[in-house]
Amino acid sequence: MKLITAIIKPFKLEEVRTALTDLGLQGMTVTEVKGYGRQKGHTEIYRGAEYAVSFLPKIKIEVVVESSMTAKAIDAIQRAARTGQIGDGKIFVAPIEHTVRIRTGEVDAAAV
Amino acid sequence: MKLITAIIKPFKLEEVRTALTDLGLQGMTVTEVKGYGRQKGHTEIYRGAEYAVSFLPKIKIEVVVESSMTAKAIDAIQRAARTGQIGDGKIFVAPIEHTVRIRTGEVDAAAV
Amino acid sequence: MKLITAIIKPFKLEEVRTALTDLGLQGMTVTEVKGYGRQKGHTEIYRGAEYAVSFLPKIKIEVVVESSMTAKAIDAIQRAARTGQIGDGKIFVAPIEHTVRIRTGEVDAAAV
Amino acid sequence: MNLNLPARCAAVVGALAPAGLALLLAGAAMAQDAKPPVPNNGDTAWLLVCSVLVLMMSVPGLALFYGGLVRTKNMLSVLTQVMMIISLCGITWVLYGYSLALGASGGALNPYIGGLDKAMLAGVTSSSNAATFSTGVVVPEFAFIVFQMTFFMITPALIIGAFAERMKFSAVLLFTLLWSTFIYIPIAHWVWAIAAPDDVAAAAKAIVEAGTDAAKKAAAEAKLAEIFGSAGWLAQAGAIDFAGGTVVHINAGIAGLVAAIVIGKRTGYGKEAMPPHSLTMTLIGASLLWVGWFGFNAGSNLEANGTAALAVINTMIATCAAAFSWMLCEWATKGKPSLLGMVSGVIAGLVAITPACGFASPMGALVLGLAVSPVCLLFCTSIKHALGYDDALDVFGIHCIAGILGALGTGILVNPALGGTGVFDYTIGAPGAYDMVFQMTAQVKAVLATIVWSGIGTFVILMVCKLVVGLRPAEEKEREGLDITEHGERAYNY
Amino acid sequence: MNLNLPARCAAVVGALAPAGLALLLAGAAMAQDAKPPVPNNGDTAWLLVCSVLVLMMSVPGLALFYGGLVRTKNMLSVLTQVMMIISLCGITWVLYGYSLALGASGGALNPYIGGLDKAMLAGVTSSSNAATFSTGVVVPEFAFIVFQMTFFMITPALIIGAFAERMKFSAVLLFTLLWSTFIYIPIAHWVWAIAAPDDVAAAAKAIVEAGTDAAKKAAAEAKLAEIFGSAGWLAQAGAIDFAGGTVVHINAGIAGLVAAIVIGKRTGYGKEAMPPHSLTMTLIGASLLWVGWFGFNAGSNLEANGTAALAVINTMIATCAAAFSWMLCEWATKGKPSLLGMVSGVIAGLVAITPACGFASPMGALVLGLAVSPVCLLFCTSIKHALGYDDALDVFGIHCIAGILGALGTGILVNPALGGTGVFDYTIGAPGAYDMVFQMTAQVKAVLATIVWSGIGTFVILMVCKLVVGLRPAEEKEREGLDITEHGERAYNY
Amino acid sequence: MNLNLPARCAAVVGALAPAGLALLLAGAAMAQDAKPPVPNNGDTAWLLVCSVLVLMMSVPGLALFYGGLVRTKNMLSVLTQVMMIISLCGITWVLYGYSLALGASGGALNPYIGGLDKAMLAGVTSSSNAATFSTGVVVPEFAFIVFQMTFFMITPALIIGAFAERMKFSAVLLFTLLWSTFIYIPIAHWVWAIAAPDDVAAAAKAIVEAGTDAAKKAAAEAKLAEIFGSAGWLAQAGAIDFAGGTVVHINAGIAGLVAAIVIGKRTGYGKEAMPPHSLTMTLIGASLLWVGWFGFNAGSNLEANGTAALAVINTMIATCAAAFSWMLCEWATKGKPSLLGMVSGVIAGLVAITPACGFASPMGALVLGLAVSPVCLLFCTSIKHALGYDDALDVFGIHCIAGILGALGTGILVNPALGGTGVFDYTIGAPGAYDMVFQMTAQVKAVLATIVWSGIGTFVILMVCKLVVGLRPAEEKEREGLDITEHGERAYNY
Ligand SMILES: Nc1ncnc2c1ncn2[C@@H]1O[C@H](COP(=O)(O)OP(=O)(O)O)[C@@H](O)[C@H]1O
Ligand SMILES: Nc1ncnc2c1ncn2[C@@H]1O[C@H](COP(=O)(O)OP(=O)(O)O)[C@@H](O)[C@H]1O
Ligand SMILES: Nc1ncnc2c1ncn2[C@@H]1O[C@H](COP(=O)(O)OP(=O)(O)O)[C@@H](O)[C@H]1O
Repeated sequence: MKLITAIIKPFKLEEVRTALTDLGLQGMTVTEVKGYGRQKGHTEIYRGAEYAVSFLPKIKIEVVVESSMTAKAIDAIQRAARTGQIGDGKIFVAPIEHTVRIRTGEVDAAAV
Repeated sequence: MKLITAIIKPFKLEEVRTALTDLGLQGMTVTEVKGYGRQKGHTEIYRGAEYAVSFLPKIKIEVVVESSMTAKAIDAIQRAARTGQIGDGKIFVAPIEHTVRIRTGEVDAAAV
Repeated sequence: MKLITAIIKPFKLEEVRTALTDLGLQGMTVTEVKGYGRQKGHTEIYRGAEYAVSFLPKIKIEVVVESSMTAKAIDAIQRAARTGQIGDGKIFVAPIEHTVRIRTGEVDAAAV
Repeated sequence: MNLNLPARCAAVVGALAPAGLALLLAGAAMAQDAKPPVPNNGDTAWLLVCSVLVLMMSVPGLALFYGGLVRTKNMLSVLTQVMMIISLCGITWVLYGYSLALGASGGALNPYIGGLDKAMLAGVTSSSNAATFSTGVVVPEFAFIVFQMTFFMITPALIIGAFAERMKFSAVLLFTLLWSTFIYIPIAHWVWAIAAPDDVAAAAKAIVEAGTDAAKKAAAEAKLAEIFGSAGWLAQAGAIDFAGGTVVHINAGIAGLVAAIVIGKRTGYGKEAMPPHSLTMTLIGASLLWVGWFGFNAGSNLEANGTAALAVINTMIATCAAAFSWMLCEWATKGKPSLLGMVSGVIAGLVAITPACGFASPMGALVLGLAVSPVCLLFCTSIKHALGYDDALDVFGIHCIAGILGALGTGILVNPALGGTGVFDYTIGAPGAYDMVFQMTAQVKAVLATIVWSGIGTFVILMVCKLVVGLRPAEEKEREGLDITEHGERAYNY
Repeated sequence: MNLNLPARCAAVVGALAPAGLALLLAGAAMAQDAKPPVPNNGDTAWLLVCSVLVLMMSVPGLALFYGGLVRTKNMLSVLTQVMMIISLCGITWVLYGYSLALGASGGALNPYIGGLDKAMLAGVTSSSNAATFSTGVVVPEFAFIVFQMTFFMITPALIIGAFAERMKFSAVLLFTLLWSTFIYIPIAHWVWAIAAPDDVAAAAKAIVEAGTDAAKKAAAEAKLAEIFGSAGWLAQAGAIDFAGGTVVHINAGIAGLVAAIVIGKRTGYGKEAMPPHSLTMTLIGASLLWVGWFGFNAGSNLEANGTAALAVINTMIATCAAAFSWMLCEWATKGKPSLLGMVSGVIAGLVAITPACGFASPMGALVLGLAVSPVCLLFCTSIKHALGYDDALDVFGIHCIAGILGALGTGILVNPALGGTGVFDYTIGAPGAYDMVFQMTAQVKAVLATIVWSGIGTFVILMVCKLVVGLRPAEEKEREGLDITEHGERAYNY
Repeated sequence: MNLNLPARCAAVVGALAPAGLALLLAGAAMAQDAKPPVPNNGDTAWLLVCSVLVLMMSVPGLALFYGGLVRTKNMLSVLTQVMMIISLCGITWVLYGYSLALGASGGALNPYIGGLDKAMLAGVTSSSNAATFSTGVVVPEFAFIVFQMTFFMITPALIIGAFAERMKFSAVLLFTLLWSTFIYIPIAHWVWAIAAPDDVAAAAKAIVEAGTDAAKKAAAEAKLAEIFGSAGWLAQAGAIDFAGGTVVHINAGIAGLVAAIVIGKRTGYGKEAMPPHSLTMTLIGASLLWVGWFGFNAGSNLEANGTAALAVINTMIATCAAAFSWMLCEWATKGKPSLLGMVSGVIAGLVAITPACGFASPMGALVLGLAVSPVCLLFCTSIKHALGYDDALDVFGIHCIAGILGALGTGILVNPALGGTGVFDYTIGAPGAYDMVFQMTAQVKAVLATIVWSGIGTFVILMVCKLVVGLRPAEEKEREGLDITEHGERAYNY
C-alpha cells in the first residue's frame, strides 16, 4: 500500500476531500502545518520590531491507499488543489508495509 | 527500522503511551490531527449558518522502532487504543532507512 | 528520493532552516509536535490538581530531497540543531517513491 | 403639525432624549428665577460615569463582540476599525459635530440642522451648563458634550459588522467620516434638538399670566409656538425615543444593510465554513455591551433620579427576557440552545428597550423583550438566506429590526393605561393626555425618515468611497486575511 | 429572643444589609416629619452604578472565571449556563421574587416568607422609594429592586462551578428555577426582611414621649416589639451580614457541595489531566469579580457616605491580603507561587469580607484576609482529595468555607474594642453595647440555618431534576464535550 | 522660593492633584465656619467609583495590555506579577504608605517626607474627612485613602513591562517592596503634600482683616508663609500636575529604562522573533486602561463638578487624537496602520493628558494628543534600536516620554490665553496671573527631580535585589518560559 502525502493551500481542503471521497477513498488524516518554499511570505511589524515571516500556513493531507489507487488519487488531488499560483504545494508517495484497523484488527486493504 | 504511525482517539493517548513504554520504547512523537473516516461528525449552528463538521480531532503517534519490535508495538497500541467503537483509528507501518540522534550522532538502533 | 524528518527543539528552527537553504534546498514543511523521550518534563499544579507533563513541545521538519543530498542534509541539520543537551531530537530518513509539484505537474527531482 | 396645540406640541419636549438643550438654557434659567441653577454633584457623577460606560460599549465591548464572530485572519481588522472609528469621531465631534447636532442653533434652518457657533467648543467652559428634562435642573455642559460624544463614536462602529472581513481600511475610514457627518448629525438634530423645558415652562407661564390681556396672550402664545417651531422637525412631530433607538440603531442597521448589498458577499460565502473564531470574545463583548448600555439608556435621563432607576430596571428586564426568549425559540426550532443565540437575544433586547426604557413599565419591558427575539431570529436566518445578502454580523437583522420594534413598541407602552409614564407636557407641568393615533403616527414618521435618509445617504457615500479609494481588497488579499494584508499584524501568535 | 430588650433587638436593624425595607417605609417616613424624604441623587447614582457593577460580576466576570477553569470542550457550556441563569432569574425576580423576598409583607408568616402584593412589581413607580439604614433617608425603589435583582441572578450562577463539565443544560435550567425560588428567596427573607429604621425610631420616640403614662408606654413598647417581631426570623436573631456572606456565599457553597456529590465525578476525573484551558480568562474573570464586588459590598450600604467608603477600603484590603497570603502559603507548601493561587485568594478574600465590610476596621479586614486563604487552600487541596468529591471549581472550598469564616469573623471584628463599628441601635440612635456571646450565637445560628435549609433543599431539588429531565449526559457526550453535544457550537475556531 | 509672593506661592495650592490635604483639615474647616463641612454624597459616589475604575486599570487592564504583548510562555508571569504587585502595595499603603506620603505631617521634615501618625490608618474612621480643592468641601477620608491606594498599586506595575519575560518573580517582589517605599512615597509627598485650601484662605483672610495693624499683619503673613513652607518641596516650587504625570508616569518610565538596561536583553532578543502572543488581549487591556483612566484623571478632582467634566472630556479628546495621529504616522512611515500602533497611541495620549486634564482647554488637549504620538513612535522605534536597550514593552518610550511632554505641555496649556484654566490662587479666591517662565521652570524642576531620584534609586534597588535574590532565571529556564519555571502553570491548554 502507499501513503500519499499532499501539502496544499488551506482553502483547498474541502475540494481535495471531495475529490478523494469521489474516488471511494473513505478516510484521510489532516494536519495544519507551516510551509517554506518558493512562495514568499510577508513582513509583520509590531511597534518597533519587524519580522519577515517565511513560513506560510498549509494543510497536510495523509491518505493511505492500495497501490492500485495511487495514480488516480494523485491525479485527483492535483486537479482539486491546483490554482496555478506559486505555493500550490506538493504530493509525496511513500511505501506502507502494513496497515491495521484498531477497532477490528483488520489489516491492509481491509483496514483503510 | 520501522516507523509506526498510529491515529487514535485523543483520550487514549495516555494509555497508549504507557503501553509503549512498558515495552521499553523510550520515545515517541505526537501530533494533533483531524481525521476523516467512517465515524461521522456533527453539525454546528452559528445563528443563521449551519456547518457539517466531518473532520474529528485525533492524535497521531509516531514511533520509530527496531524492525524486531514492530509486531509487539502494533499489538500494544491496538490493545491500548481500542474502544470497539467506530473511529478508533489506524496503525500504519513504513520503512525507515536511517536514524540519527542529534545530540550524540549515534545512528540507527542506538538512536531511538 | 528521500524524506528526511527531523524532530528538533523549537528555538532551533531558524538555524536549521538556514542550514538547509544554504545547501540549496528550497522547501520544507514544519509541524508543531509534542515529544516524549529521555528528556524529562515538568509538573504543573492547578490549585488541588498536580499533573506530570511528559510531552514537551518540539518542531518536526520534513524535507524531501534527492537521494544524493541525504547525507549533506542530515549533517547540516545535526550541526544546526545540536545543543548537546538531552532532548535535541532525532533525524529519520524514509524512502519516497514519487513526487509531484501540484502547480506544474512536474515530478520527482523537478518537483522539490 | 398644529402649533395651536401646545399641550401636544409640548409633548415633544419631555420626549426626545438625550436632548441638546444646552443652547438656550442660560437665558431660560434666568427667566425663571434670580440666580441660575447649578448642577447637582450626584447628577454630574452619574452623567460622567455613564459616558465612561458608553465608551466601554465601543471598546472593548463592540470590538470584541464583532471580533469574536469573524475568522481569526480578520480579527485585528475589526478591532482596528472600531478603534479608528471612535478616535476619528471623537475628534470631529468636538470640531464641528456637537455644534451642528446639538450645540448651536441653526437659526431659520434649525428644524433641519444646527449652527457652527460652538464649533471647536467655542465658549464652553467648565462652568457652562446644559439643560435636563426637569425645569430648573442643569448638568455641566462638558459632561453633556462628552456623553453625546460617546453616542457619536459608537454608531458608525455598529455598521462595520455588516461588511466585516471584506472592506478596505481606507474605505472604512472615509466612509466613517462622511457617514457620521452627513447621516448621523442631521438625524440626531432632527430628533434631539428640542425646546428647552425651562423655555416652554416660562412661555406657558407667560400665557397664564397674560390672563385676559389678549395682546399679551397672543404674544406669549406666539412665543411658545416659536419655541416649538425652532425644534428639530422630528422632535416637532412628537416622536418619542428615550435613548436613541432611531438615531443610533435603526440608522446604523439600515446603513449596514445597504453596505452589505453594495459591497457584496465575502469571498467563499456559502461555500466555505465561516464559524466565529472565538465565541468567548463574543461573550465578553456582549456582556460589556450590556453593562455599558445602562450608561447609554439610563444616562440619557441625564439626572440620577427615579426615572433613571426606571430606565435601569427596564433595560435589565427587557434584556433578560429577550435573551431567554431567543434561547427558547432556537431550542425549539434548531434543537439546541446556543450561546450565540443568547447573546444575540441580549443585543436584540437592549436595542428594543432603548427608546422605551424611560417610558414603559417593567412589565411592558418584559413583553417587549420576549417579543423582539423571535422576530430578529427570523430575520437573521430564513429571511436573510431568502434574500441572499451577506450581512456578515447581522447588523440589519438585529439593530434595525429590533430598533423598529422598539420604536413602535414605545409608542404603545408609553400609554399610562399600560403602566407607561405618559409623555410629559411642560406647559402644564404634568404628563399630557395619551393619544395612540398621534403617537404611533409620530413614531412611524421618525422610523421612515431615518430609513430613507440613512438608506439613500449610505448608498451615495459608498459610491463616493468606491470612486475615491475603492471598497474591496483584491480577492487573494481577502483570502489571506485583512489582518496581514491591511495591518501587517496577526491577532494571535500562540 | 427577648423582645423586652429593645437595644439588642434593635441591633438587628442596622445589622442586616442589603435590607428590604421598602414595605413599610412611606408610612414610617410620614410618621416622623411632615413631608416624606426624597432620594439624594448622589445615593441614587451610587446604587445604580453598583447594580451595574454586580451585573458585571456575573457577565462577563463569573462566566470567564469559571469558563477559563474548564476544558476547551466545555467552555461554552459554562458561559451559556451563566447567561441562562441570569436571564431566567432576572425575569422571576420581577414576577414574584422581589415581592416574596423583600417587597411585600407576609403578614403573620412574615418571619418566614414575604407576600405577593408586589408580584409583577404591582404599584411600584419611579416615585416609589425604599428605606436605607439611616432614618429619614430613602432611595428610589426601582434602584433597590434592580440592585437586589443582581444578587438574585449571581447566586445560583455561583453553584454551577461545582458540577461544571457534566450536567445537562436542561437540568441546570430546572435546577436554577427551583433553587432560586425555594432556597434563595426564603433565606434572603429570613436575613434581610428587617424592621424599617424609621419605624423603630418612631416607636422608640413614642416610648420616651409616653413618659410616665403607663398605658401609652405599654402600647408603644408593644408596637416596638411588634415591629421587631415582624422581621425575618434570622434578622430577629440578631445576626449581622453586611453584604450577603450568608445568603449568597455560604448558601451557594453548600449547595455546590451537595450537587457535586449527588451528580458525581467527571468522567476521567483523577485519571485524565484536566488543566484549566485558559487561566488568562480566569484572570479576567477574577479581576472583574473584584471590580464588581465593590458594587456588591459597598452598594449594600445603599447610601454613598462614609460607611460606603469604609466598605470599599475594607474590601480592597481584605482582598489584597488574601491574595498575598494564598500566594505565600502555596509558595511555601507547593514550591511555586501561582496565578490560579493568587486569584483563588482574591475570591476567598472577597467572600470573607462580604459580611464584615461595613462593620470591621481596616486592620480587622487585613487580619481576616490574611487568615482566610490558608484555610481555603487546605479545603481545596488536602481535604477535598481526602473526601474524594469532585467540586470541579471549588465552590464549596472557597465560597462556603470563606463565607463561614467571614460570618464568624464579622461577629468578632464588629467589636468596637477592635476598631469595629459596633451594631447600630435605632432605638437609641447610636451603636448598642457589644455582647460577644450574643453576637456569635446569632452568627452561628444564621450559618447553620443556611447550611441546613440549603443543603437539604438542594438535595431534594436535584432528585426532582433527576426524575424530570435527568442530570447527566451520556458518557460519550460528556467526552466529546458539552459545547458540541448540548449547544452545537465550539468556543474557538482558530 | 520667595514666601513674600503669596499669590504665586498659592498657585502651588490649587495646582497639585490629587493632593493629601487630609492632615490639617478639621482644624481648618473649624477656622472658617462654626460647623465642619460634611461630604456631598455625589462627590463620595464619584470618588468611590473612580477608585474602582483605577483598580480596573491594573487588573485586568494593565495585566492584559502587557500580557498580550509577551510570548505565550511568559503570559502568566506577567499576570501574576501584576496581581502580586497590587496586593502587596494594597497592604503596605495602609500599613505605612498613606501616612508617610499624604496622611500625616512630617513636621520639620514635611517638605521631604510625611510622618507615621496615621500608620495602620490610626484614628481614621468612617466619619473622618479629607479636604478637596474647593474651600469648605470635603470627602470621606477612607474614600481619599482608597483612591490614592489605587495609584500606589498601579505605578510599580507599570514598570514590569520594561523587564518582561526575564526577571525572577522573587526579584520582582523585592523590587516592588523597595521601589514603592523609597521611590514612590517620597516623590508623591514632594508633589502632592500641599497646603490645605481652607488654611490658605483663612490665613489670607487674616491678613486682610489685619488691616493697618502692622503686628497682626506680620503675624498673619508669617502664618501664611509657614503654611506654604510646610508643603512638599516640589509643591512649593509651583509645578502643576493634575493627575500624576510626574509621580506616576515619568517616575515609572525612567525606572523602566534603568531596569531594562541593568537587567539586560531577553535571551534571543534581535535574533528570534518575539511577536505579541495576543493583540486581542492587548486591545482589551488598552481599552480598559482607557476606561479606567477617567477615574484616574477626573477622580483626581475629588469632586464631581464642572472641572471633573473638563478632565473627562480632555481625557477623551487627547486620547482619540493621539490614537489617530499614531495611526497616521505609522501608516505614512511603515506603510500600514496597525492595531498595536493605535493602542500605543491611546496610552501615549492618556499619559500626556494626565497632568493637563484639569488645566487645558479641549482644543489644547487635542493639540497635545496629536503631538505626543510621533515623538513616542520615534522613541519606541528608531531611538530604541539606536541605543540598543531592550525595553520590552516600551515603558520608557511611552510612559516617560509622553509623561515629559505632558508635564511641559501642561505648563503651556494652563495659560488662560490659550483657553487654559490658569492656576487657582486661594489667597485671592481666583486664578492667579499666569507667568510662563515661572511655570515652565517649575515644571522642568519637577521632571528633573523625578528623573534623578527615580533613576538613581531604581539602580540602587536593583543592585540590592541582585545581591539578595538575583535578578534573572537561568537561560534555559528563560527559554522554557517563566510560566512553567516560575509558576508551574501554563496560560493556555487548548
Ligand atoms: N522539498 C520539500 N520538502 C517538503 N515540503 C516541501 C518541499 N518543497 C516544498 N514543500 C512544501 O510545499 C509548499 C509549496 O511549495 P512552494 O515552493 O512554495 O510552491 P510550489 O509548490 O508552487 O513550488 C511549501 O510551503 C512547503 O510546505
Ligand atoms: N485511508 C486512510 N488514510 C489515512 N488516515 C485514515 C485513513 N482511514 C482512516 N484514517 C484515519 O483513521 C481515523 C478513524 O477512521 P474511521 O474510518 O473513522 O474509523 P475506524 O478506524 O474505526 O474505521 C480517521 O479519522 C482518520 O484520521
Ligand atoms: N523512537 C522514537 N520515535 C519517534 N520520535 C522519537 C523517538 N525517540 C525520541 N523521539 C523524539 O525525539 C525527541 C527527543 O528525544 P529524547 O530522548 O528526549 O532526547 P535525545 O534525542 O537527546 O535522546 C523526543 O521528544 C521525541 O519527540
